[in-house]
This record gives sequence, structure tokens and C-alpha cells, in this order.
Amino acid sequence: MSDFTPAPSNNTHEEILHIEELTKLFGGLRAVNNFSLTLHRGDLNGLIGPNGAGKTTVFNMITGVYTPTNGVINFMGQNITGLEPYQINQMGIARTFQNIRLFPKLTVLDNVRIAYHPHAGYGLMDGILHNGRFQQKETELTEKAQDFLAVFNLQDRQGEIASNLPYGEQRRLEIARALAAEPRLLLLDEPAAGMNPAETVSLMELIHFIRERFNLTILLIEHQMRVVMGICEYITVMDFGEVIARGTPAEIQANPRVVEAYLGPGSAALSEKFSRKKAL
Amino acid sequence: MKTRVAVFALLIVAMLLTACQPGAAGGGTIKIAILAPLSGPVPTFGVSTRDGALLAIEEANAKGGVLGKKIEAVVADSQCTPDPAVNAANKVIEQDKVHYIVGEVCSSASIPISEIAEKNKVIQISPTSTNPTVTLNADGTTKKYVFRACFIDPFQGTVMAKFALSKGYKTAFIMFDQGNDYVRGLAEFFEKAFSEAGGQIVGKESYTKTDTDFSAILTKVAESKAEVLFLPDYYNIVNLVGAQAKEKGVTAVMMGGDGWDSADLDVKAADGGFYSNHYDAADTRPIVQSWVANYQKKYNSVPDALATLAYDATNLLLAGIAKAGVDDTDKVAAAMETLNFEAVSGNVTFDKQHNPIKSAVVIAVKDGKKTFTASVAP
Amino acid sequence: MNSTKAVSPTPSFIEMLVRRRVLRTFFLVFLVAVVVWRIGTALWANPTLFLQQVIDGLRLGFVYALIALGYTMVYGIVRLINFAHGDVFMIGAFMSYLAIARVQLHLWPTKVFPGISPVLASGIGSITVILLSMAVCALAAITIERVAYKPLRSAPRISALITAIGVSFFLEYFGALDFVFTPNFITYKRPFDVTTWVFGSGGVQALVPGQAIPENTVTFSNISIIIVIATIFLLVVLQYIVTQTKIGKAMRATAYDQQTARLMGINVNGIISVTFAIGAGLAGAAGMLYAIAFPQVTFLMGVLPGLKAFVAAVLGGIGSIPGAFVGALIMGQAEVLSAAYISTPMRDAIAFTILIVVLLVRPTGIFGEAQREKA
Amino acid sequence: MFKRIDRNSLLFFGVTIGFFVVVQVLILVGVLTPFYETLLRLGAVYAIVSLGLNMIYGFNGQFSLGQWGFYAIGAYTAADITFRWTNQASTAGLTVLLFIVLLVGAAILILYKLLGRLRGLDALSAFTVYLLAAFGLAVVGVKIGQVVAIPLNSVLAALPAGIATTIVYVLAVIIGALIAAEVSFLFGLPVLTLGSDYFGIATLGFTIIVKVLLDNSDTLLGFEEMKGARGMIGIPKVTTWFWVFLFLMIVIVVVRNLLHSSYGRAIVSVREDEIAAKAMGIDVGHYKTLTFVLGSFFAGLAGALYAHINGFLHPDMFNFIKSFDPMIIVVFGGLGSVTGTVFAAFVWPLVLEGLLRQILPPGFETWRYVVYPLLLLIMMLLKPNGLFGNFEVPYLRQVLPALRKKISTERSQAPSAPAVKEVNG
Repeated sequence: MSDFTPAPSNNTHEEILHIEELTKLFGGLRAVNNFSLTLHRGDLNGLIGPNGAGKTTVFNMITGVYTPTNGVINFMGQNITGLEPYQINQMGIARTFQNIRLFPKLTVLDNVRIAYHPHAGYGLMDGILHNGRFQQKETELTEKAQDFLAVFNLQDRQGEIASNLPYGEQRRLEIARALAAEPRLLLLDEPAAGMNPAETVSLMELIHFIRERFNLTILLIEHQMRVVMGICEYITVMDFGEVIARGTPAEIQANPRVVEAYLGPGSAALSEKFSRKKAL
Repeated sequence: MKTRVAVFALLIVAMLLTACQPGAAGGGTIKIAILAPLSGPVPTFGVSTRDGALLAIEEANAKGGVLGKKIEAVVADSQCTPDPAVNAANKVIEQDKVHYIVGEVCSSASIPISEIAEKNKVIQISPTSTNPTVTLNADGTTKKYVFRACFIDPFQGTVMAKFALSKGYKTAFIMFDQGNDYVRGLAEFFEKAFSEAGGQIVGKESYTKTDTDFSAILTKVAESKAEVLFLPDYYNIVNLVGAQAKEKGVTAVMMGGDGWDSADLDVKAADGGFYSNHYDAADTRPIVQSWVANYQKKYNSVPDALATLAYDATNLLLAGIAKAGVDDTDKVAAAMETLNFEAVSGNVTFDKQHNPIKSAVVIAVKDGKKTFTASVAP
Repeated sequence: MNSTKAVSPTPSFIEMLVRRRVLRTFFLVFLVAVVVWRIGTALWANPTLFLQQVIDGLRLGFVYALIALGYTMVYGIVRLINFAHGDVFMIGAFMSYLAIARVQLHLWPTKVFPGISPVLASGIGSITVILLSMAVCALAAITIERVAYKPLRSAPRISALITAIGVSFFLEYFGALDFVFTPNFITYKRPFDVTTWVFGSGGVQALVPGQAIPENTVTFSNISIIIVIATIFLLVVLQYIVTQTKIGKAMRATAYDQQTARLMGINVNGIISVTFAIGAGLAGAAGMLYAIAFPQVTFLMGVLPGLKAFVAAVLGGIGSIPGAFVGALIMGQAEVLSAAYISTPMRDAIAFTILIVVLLVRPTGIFGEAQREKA
Repeated sequence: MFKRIDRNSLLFFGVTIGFFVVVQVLILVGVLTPFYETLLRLGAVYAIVSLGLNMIYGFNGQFSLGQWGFYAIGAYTAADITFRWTNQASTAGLTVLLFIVLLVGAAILILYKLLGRLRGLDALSAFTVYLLAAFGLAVVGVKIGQVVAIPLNSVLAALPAGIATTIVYVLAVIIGALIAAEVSFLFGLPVLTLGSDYFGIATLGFTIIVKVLLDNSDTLLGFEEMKGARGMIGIPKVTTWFWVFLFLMIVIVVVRNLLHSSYGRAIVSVREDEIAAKAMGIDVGHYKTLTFVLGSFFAGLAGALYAHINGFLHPDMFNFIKSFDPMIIVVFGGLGSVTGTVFAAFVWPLVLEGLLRQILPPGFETWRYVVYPLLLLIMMLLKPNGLFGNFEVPYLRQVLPALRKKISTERSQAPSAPAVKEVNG
């Protein structure tokens, strides 16, 4: 770990996320090993690596889907290790999924309104009675959701069933839904997967836009190098559950280990890799 | 949406059509409803009951009916379960306008039916429901319009306990279906009478009506070395238990109640056993002989206890109507209370709680034959 | 309700309780201790009686295993709880009954070869009957699958389940009609005679009918032996089919991923039919064995064994063949032992309590693969 | 927006209350015989129990076969209360159960808040805590209830008999439902952690366990008056068309309101995608439990009403085969459709018990259960999504709010339309 200097972030704001020596074992499989990462407010960082490198597992640990075998995750100064996913979300971490996970049979509007649920502002009894408080809060909530959809240019689609949207709009809706809960940290899991070049470009603009608009910190996993290199300010590279490199896009592109991990290593490295595979 | 409307409309039309059927009240016939569990867990009991009752009606019609009117049977399926029984009873009373009900087999269906019968002043005679509360209100008074044609539990249980002791047996093991009040009642009263008269109950185990593997219990029976295995259940259970008992080396003599009486009783499995019954098929009384012969002719099988009691119940009802001389349930109920009628199961009178007073016989199962061994008066 | 913003620090003692799952352990240990104590005292009080109960439990377990295999295979391939499976079992029992009592099919060897040895004759005869039941059940299952389940393959899973319940009702009450199986309880005619052996200090000897069992002995009958042998044989055949043959591989591929299997050139519909047929064939065999052991057939006879076998399949981890087998053996023991030592009226309740507790500890059954939902 | 809702509500309540009045008048006039009246009452009861299941399965996606068990619990609980009142002139049943319900309920709520703060508490441990608390408080409840019963007896005895019975009846129905809800909480807590079909099997097991316990209610449980497998008699027959209709309407409105609130959306999100729901800050476990408890509350309510229709209860009515009935009704009506469920719940007894009884010719009575599964089969093959699919009558339909006129100034700021533009890689 000492090989890597701390992130030379262009902003020196407070620490948002601080992960230390995160490890996850599945049975005997070491999916993530001694993973550390620090994000500061406003960072737009990338997490890359070949398939099976453990990127999504890191996401799943940050968001509470998996409990880490070892290690600590601090979010805005609070230890969130072992919390339930919904608690972590409510604390301000939102995410999207590699394969879009909308609420397929619900309307676009409801997809966003669900994200507002933790801040609905009325109790179960108000909901059952549909009393004045309910009417007021529900109207507020709905208007907020509609405004929010408008930001993402989805307001005309509010009545559409989510699964009927075209792919690009589904992605946009998923991001919108994640942001509706007003998170401080957004985790994007391969947002450009399955997009055509035009959509990808539009997505990159969207990511830049939301970071400014919502004052976000973003960590994203991506396979399309064009996207990663295009928008990330700082990149962490994983392979076989371990961090093999960190740096700016330019540094990463020049790093021989990364190139090796991605683009076919030399024969010596190849044999080493196989022996490691066996050991796992 | 169209289909929904269509289905809905069809349903409404069908309902209206059936609801508006002219209920042929009065007229030239007397309607008797037969409520029997034709589906549900024990349809075989329902079929026997229905056949027995139908034969009685047919014979009465051949003799010119009752009060000069033909008798019309209305059969409804009551499934041995309260809900369908209530619906069936309501249906025959409201839609078919019957004044008389024969049924049900199971007490769990007879009780709700009796409530409806009582409310509508319809006479109900249950052929085989032994639960005391069938004819009684919750406060212990007798239901005016409800009768039964079978023994109630205390009588049969006591009969078999006395019989077992008279054969010199001192120890007994009781097996009973915990979910069947008939079986439970018999077991309870057997236990009481047997132990009061000096016998010893060495074991008591219950099972459920869906059980087929009795090995765990029978192992205990064999272990207990009881002389008598009292099993007051229906023949289907007796067949299963009997066959398995033989394989388990159980030497106890099996004894039971009228539930054993069936053409389907496996005489090999029940070999050496005794059971109490309403009549003896070899009895020379003409009514017994003609009943067995006619039933055999019509349905091609030997009547079982359920058919016999349904036949008796229907005949008792018809005798009551004839005695009252008028199709008025108040009068018929009164007439039935004082009835003295010779049925297949002996001479029947009703006690204060509308239970029949009649004698029982004990039948032995030996070498493939069922033979009369003793007669016990109440 | 959602006020989790502040995750308050908890006292270390409670945190330790939580992390070590002390209460959970306490609860489970308590349950296990009760069971162990009950069985232990029973074993101590009368070891031979206990052994006898275990043997009887095995017999029941082996029959359940055959039914459970059908459930587990069908579930594994189409994710359908085939409630009609128990009624196919009933059809199997009735078929063998009709073949034996009406046609006397089991006597054909003696009729064709008069000089044949009686043991061999009844063996061949019985095997013929069992094959017939299996064939009829397989045919029935294929028909049911084609008519009732196949059209619903793309419909919500629950629709197929409701259809399965419908099919189950239909088979039962259609069977109860007078011109089909009749609603009667019919005494089953066994194709061979029962012999009971007594095993004790004096070795093994046949029990003379009417004779009481000597002290400290264990009895078993030729029926138990036949059930065990037949079940193990069928299980081995099934295991061979599933793991070694082409059809078996296709079945596993289909179970894993129907779409991909189709792309690989596997006739998925055909494979599903074959699975139904094999499962039903096993149920048919089970029907006959069950009827031989508990000699009575009736139209509702499949409901409870079917349910218990299904529970056994779930217990073992549905979709797994060894799981179904182990689950069935556990169910057999649980039923007989709880009837013998805990409470006869509660035996179904106890069997289901065991199921629930096992599921809580191992949510996908004993042999079930842990499903980790991928986020 | 509100105007539209109002019109729909008006129409809905107008039609339903009209239906109620028409039926009531027809009953009074005698056109609608007790035969059909009983079927209608049964239909309403089935509607309540099925709506509960539709909440659990249709809207929350939990495949439960335990609904019938909670129905049984509600029925026997309420029956025991009214039985003691009418036959023993004692309110002990009422007060004892009332205090048990209140104490255990309070304990559950408090513990739920407290235990919810513990990080990583497993369901079985929590279950142990709840179970111990519930048992302890139940004992306390019995003691308090017995003391309170004495003065209450004289108070109720002073009232006119009809009013006193009605009070006891309504309380009994509510207590029956609450007991079912509390039991479902205790049972659901560990079992809801199981996945789909496993949950279904565990709940089916629950139904069977309840049935077995009821079979032995007089011996093992010690409730003499329930008479075990002999069936409980002497329950006052006080559930009229009015009561079932009233409770059905309340249940429909509650279900509708809940579903159209943020809580309803949270419930549905669990059905749609559990993982996404979690990632959106929805406490999935909480909403599963909430829905399960609510659905069981309805089941208990229906059971309590049902117990007072025929005045007779028998464990065989709560057989596991019957536990498929509400599932059949829900699927038949259309999963996730309140309209469909209510409609199917009324149609189901009318067809099975009414129509089939009427149209099958004499001699074919045994064919009822041959025709019924065939109808079910044909129905499922023709309309695998149920009769109504997702259809709802206007009142029950979720109204899409109109778009606001004020167009957000930021609207066009989001880069949305795929701009064809070269970017460096």
C-alpha cells in the first residue's frame, strides 16, 4: 500500500469516504483483499479492472449488500461497516446497478417517489387515513418528484411504465432515482454498459452535470476506457481483488501493470497469473 | 374487459335463472332432502348414506308413498364440512322447499345443519352423527326438530367394555382418531366403563384420519402385551391397522364399534375381532332379510352400517309423518317423540334428547365370516 | 421507523451478544436439547423398541424418497411445485391394484411357465406390475404437463401453481367417480405374502402368524426389505440417468438455464416432458410400494404422502436428488419417532416445526445451494 | 386533481352503498333467501381474507400459504370471547385477551424500536427476545384480565342484552384480528428471511400446525369450550350482512389508501426488486413484516367475522387444502388488483356453492368437484393473469398527478438528447 501516495485531489475538501483494509472472503475465495480508498468531496473517481477483479464486490460492501470479512468503511466520519443497505442509503450513499434495476412495473414517477420514501414526512396512520397531513406532504413529495424528473428531462414520461422506456432513458431514470434521495456519494456501476456511442457521450455529459448540480462525490466502475479516461479525475485499478495501481488517467494509461492486466501480459506474468488462479 | 363483462353477465343471468326456479312447494309430493358427504374426505360414507335413504324412499313410493303423496328425494352434497353443509341445508330449504332432511353423516356437518333446521322448523334426522350436541342446544335443551337414528357414544363404548370383560380380558389398549368425535367418544366411554368394572387400560394412543403408517403405535401395543386392542374407528382404518398389527405380532383381540360394519371390512385383517352393531345380517326378522336382499339387488353390494342407518332414519321419518297424518313439521316432531317403530336395527323409540333407544348386537369376525355372538339391551 | 440517521452506540455487552448470535444459539441449543433428551431417554429406556421404531421410520422414509424425487426433479427444471404429483402417486397405486386384483397380472409367470419357482414367479410378476404402474403414471404426467402446464410456461409462476392445484383436485374427484376408481377405501391385494422376521439374540427367524413377538427383539418384514431395495435401485438408476446419460446432461442444462439450453440445441419441451415422466414413474413405483406396505387404496391417499414428500424435498434442498433422499429419510424418522416418543396427535405439527427450524438455520435446505443474489 | 378523486370516490361509495342497501332490502323482503345471503356473507369474508393475501402476495411479493392459519386464529379467538359472554355471562375471555393483546402489542412495538438499533441482529435472536417477552406478558395479561373482568361483568350486564352482545362482538372481532396480527409478527420475524418458495412452505407448515393445535384445543391447549375436533358450538350468530359489509368497506378503503401512499409504494417496491428497494433506502425487512402483519390482521378479522356466521367452528375448516382457497381467489381475480380480488371472492362461493349446486342434475352431485377444477383450469389457461389482470375501478386506481404548469427553469440543463459530437477517448 505504501507504494501509492494519497490521492492528489485537486480539491482539498473534507473526506467523504474512507475505506481501510477492506477484505471479503466467499468461502475460500478472496474476492477483495486489503482494499483501501479515500474520496473527498467533489471527487469523480473511477474504479477499473478486468472482469472478476472485485469491483462490484467493493460496491456491495460500501452499500451494505455484503458485510465485509474485515476492514472499516467510514462515511462522513461515521463507521458504516455492517449497516443495512437501506440505512447506508439513508445516510447519503446512492448507487446504480450494472444491469439496470428499476421497479419495472411501476411508473416513472413512482420509481422516483419511492426514493423519497424515507423522507415522506408522514406516518403510516396518516397514509391509511389520507388525512390533511398526508395530502399536504404527498402533494409536496409528488411535485418534488416531478420537478426532479424535469431536471432529467423525463417529466413527459411520468406515467410510463418503467420497463417500457428505451434503454438510455432507463439508465437516466435509474440515475435520477438514485439522486432523488439527495445522496452525498453516488456509486455508478458500469453506467455506460450497453450504450451506443451517442448515448455514451450524452451519459458522460450527464455525469458531469449531476456532479455540479447536486454537489456530488462520484465513484464509478466502468469498462469503457473512453468513459473512464474521459471523465474520471483519479482512477483506482483492481485485479484479483487487490489494488494494483492508482493515479490520474494519464498515469494509469502509462502504468505497465495495468496494461498487463488488461492487454495480455507477457509469458512470465501469464504463468504467474495462472498459478494464482489455481491457488484461489 | 369484454370478457369480464361477459363472464359477469353470464353469471348474473345464471344466478337469476336458478334463483327464480319456481319452488314446487306443496303440490302432490312430499320432499325429503338427503344431505350426504358425496365429495370431500369421505364420499364413500356419503354414497352409502344416500343409497340407503334412496332405497327407503323408493320402497315407500312403491307402497303408495306417505299420506297418499309420492315422496321426492332431493340429494345435496354437504362434504362433511360445515360451510358446504350450511349451504346445502339452506339450498334444500330455501330453493327446494323441503320440510324434512335426512343427514349428515359427520357431526361436524350435522351440527350446523341442525341449527338451520331448527330455525326453519325443518325436521332433521341424522342417521349416523353420534355427537351429543347434534340434538342439543348450547344450553342443554333438546332441539325440537332434530333427531338421530344411531346410538350415541356412551352406549356402544359401554357395551364393548362389558363384552370384553365378560370374555375374561383384563387389559386393554385404546387407539383412537383424535380428530373424529365419534371415535373419541367411543374410546372415552369404553375406557370409563372398562376401568370402572375392574379392567386396566394399559395404553392409549391417538392418530389422525389421514395416517396410514401405524407401526409406531402398534409397536407400543405389542410391547404393552394388552389383551384387547380397542379400535372404534371406521372399517378403512381397521383394515389398515389390522393388517399391520398382524405383521407386528400384535396378539391382542381387536374390538370396535359399528364403524366396522361394511362389506369392505377386510375380514382377514380383522380376523378374531369383535364389534358392536345395530343388527345382525343373519337375523331372521323379515325387515332385516328384505333390507339386505333389496339392497344387494339394487346396488350389488352388502349394506354397511351407514346405509342401514340411513335406511332406518328415512323410515323413521316416514313413520313419523304417517303417524302425524299431516305434512306439518310441528306435528311430525311430536309424533316422532312417541314413535315406536320396528326398524332394521331393532325396535326404536326416542328418548328425551331425541336419541334412539334400541339394542345392540356384538358380531364376531372369524375365518372370513361375521357371526352374531351376543345381544345387549340398553 | 426510518430514523436510522443516528446509529447510536450500543453497550459492548449487548454488541457482543448480537455479534456472537448468543440468543440464536441459545434458542437452537434449547430446541436440540429437548429433542436429544427425548430421544436419549427413549433409547435408554428400551433400546430394542427404539431400534424397532427407527426401522419402521426407515421404511416410511424410503417411500417418501421416491415421491420426493419427482417433486425435486420437476421443481428443479421448471420451478413448479407440482401439487398433482401426490395424485399421480395415487394413480400408480390404483393401477397396480387394478392389475393385481382385476387382471391378476402378477400371476402371469406361473400361467405361462407352469413349472417356475414361486419366488421367481412372484418376483417377475411384481416387477411387471410395478413397470406397468410406472408407465401409466409417466403417461399421465406427460399428458398433464402438455395440457395444463405447458401453455402456461410464459405466464406468471403462480398461474401454473394454481393450475397444479386444479389438476390435483380434478384427479382426486374424477378418480372418486363411480366408474373410475370409486370413492371407496379398497383393501389392496398384495402380489405376494408378507413374511415377518424376528431378529433377536436367537438370530433371525420367521414369525408365525398369531405368535407374539419375543422379548428384546426387532421385527422387520419382506416388505420393508423390498421397499429399501427397490428405492435404492431406482435411486441409483436415476442418479445414473441424470449424471451419465445425454438426457441427464440435457436435463441439468435445462434446469440451469432454459434459454441457453435451447440455444445449445436441446429440445427443452421434450426434456421437460421426460423429467415429468421420470418423476411420475418414480411416484408410480412409490404408489405401489406404499400400497403394499399399507394395504389400502383410496382416491385421497396421495394428498398427505405427497405433501410430506414435498416437505422432505424442501428439507433436503429442493432441486437436489441426494437432498430429496436425505430429507425423506429425516421426515420418515421425524414422523415415526415423534409419534412414538413425543405426541401422536402432534406428529404432523412436529414434522413441520422441524422443517421450519431447519429452513431457518439453512434457508435453502440441507443440500440446497446457497443462493446469493447478485446485486 | 382532487376534483377527480372526489368524483370517483363519490361514484364508488354511491355504487357500493347502493349495492348494500339493495341487498339489505332484498333480504328484508325475503327475495334473497338465507341460502344466497349466506353465500354473500361468505363472499365478503373471503374478500377480506383474500385482500389480506393480496397485500402479502400481490403487492409485496411474499408467497404465503399461511393466510388460512391466521384466519383460524382470528376465528377461534373471537369465538372464545363471545362464547364466554353468551354462555357463561363472563367477560373474562374478553378482558384477558384484551390485556394480552395490548401488553404484547406494546412490547412488540417497544422492542421493535429498541432492537432495530442493534447492528446486525439476526432474526432468530430477535425472535427469541420477542417470544420470551410475549410469553411473559401474556401471563401478566391473564392476571390483569381476570381482575378487570369482575367489574366489567356487572357494567355489561347492566346494559340491554343486545347492546352488550354487540359491544362484546365488535371488540372480539378486533381482538381476534389483533391476535392474528401479533402471532403473524412473531412467526413472520424469522420466517420472512426465507426466500420465495421456502417462505411459502414454511407458512403452509404454519397452517398445518395451527390445525393440529385446534384439533387438540381441548386437551393440549386446555380450552374446554373449543371442544377440539368435535367442533365448537354455542357461538352467537351475530355476523349479519351489515357487519361483513362494513368491515369489508373499511378493509378496502384501508388497502386503497395505504397502496396510494408512500408506504404502499415502499411495499410494492419490495415486490418489484428487493435489492433496488434496499438501495433506495427502503427497509425491506420492515415492509415485509408490516405487510405480512397487516395481511394477517385482515385474515384474523375475516376469521372472527366468519366464526359468527354459522356459530360453529371445526378444525377441518382450517385444513391445509383450504389454505389454497384465498390463493386461488387472489390469482383468479388478478394479482395486484383489489377489484379483481373482491370480485373473485364473491364469485367463487357463488359458483362453487351456489351455481354448481343448482345446475348439476340429480345424480350428478358428486361431479361438483370435478367441474370446479375444470373451470379453474380453463380459466387459468384462458386468462393466466387472472380475470382482472391489473384492472381497478376508478376509485381504486392510482391517479396520475397532472404535470405542473410551472416548468422548471433547469429543465433543459440536463444533457439528454444524444448529441452527436466527437469526444476524445
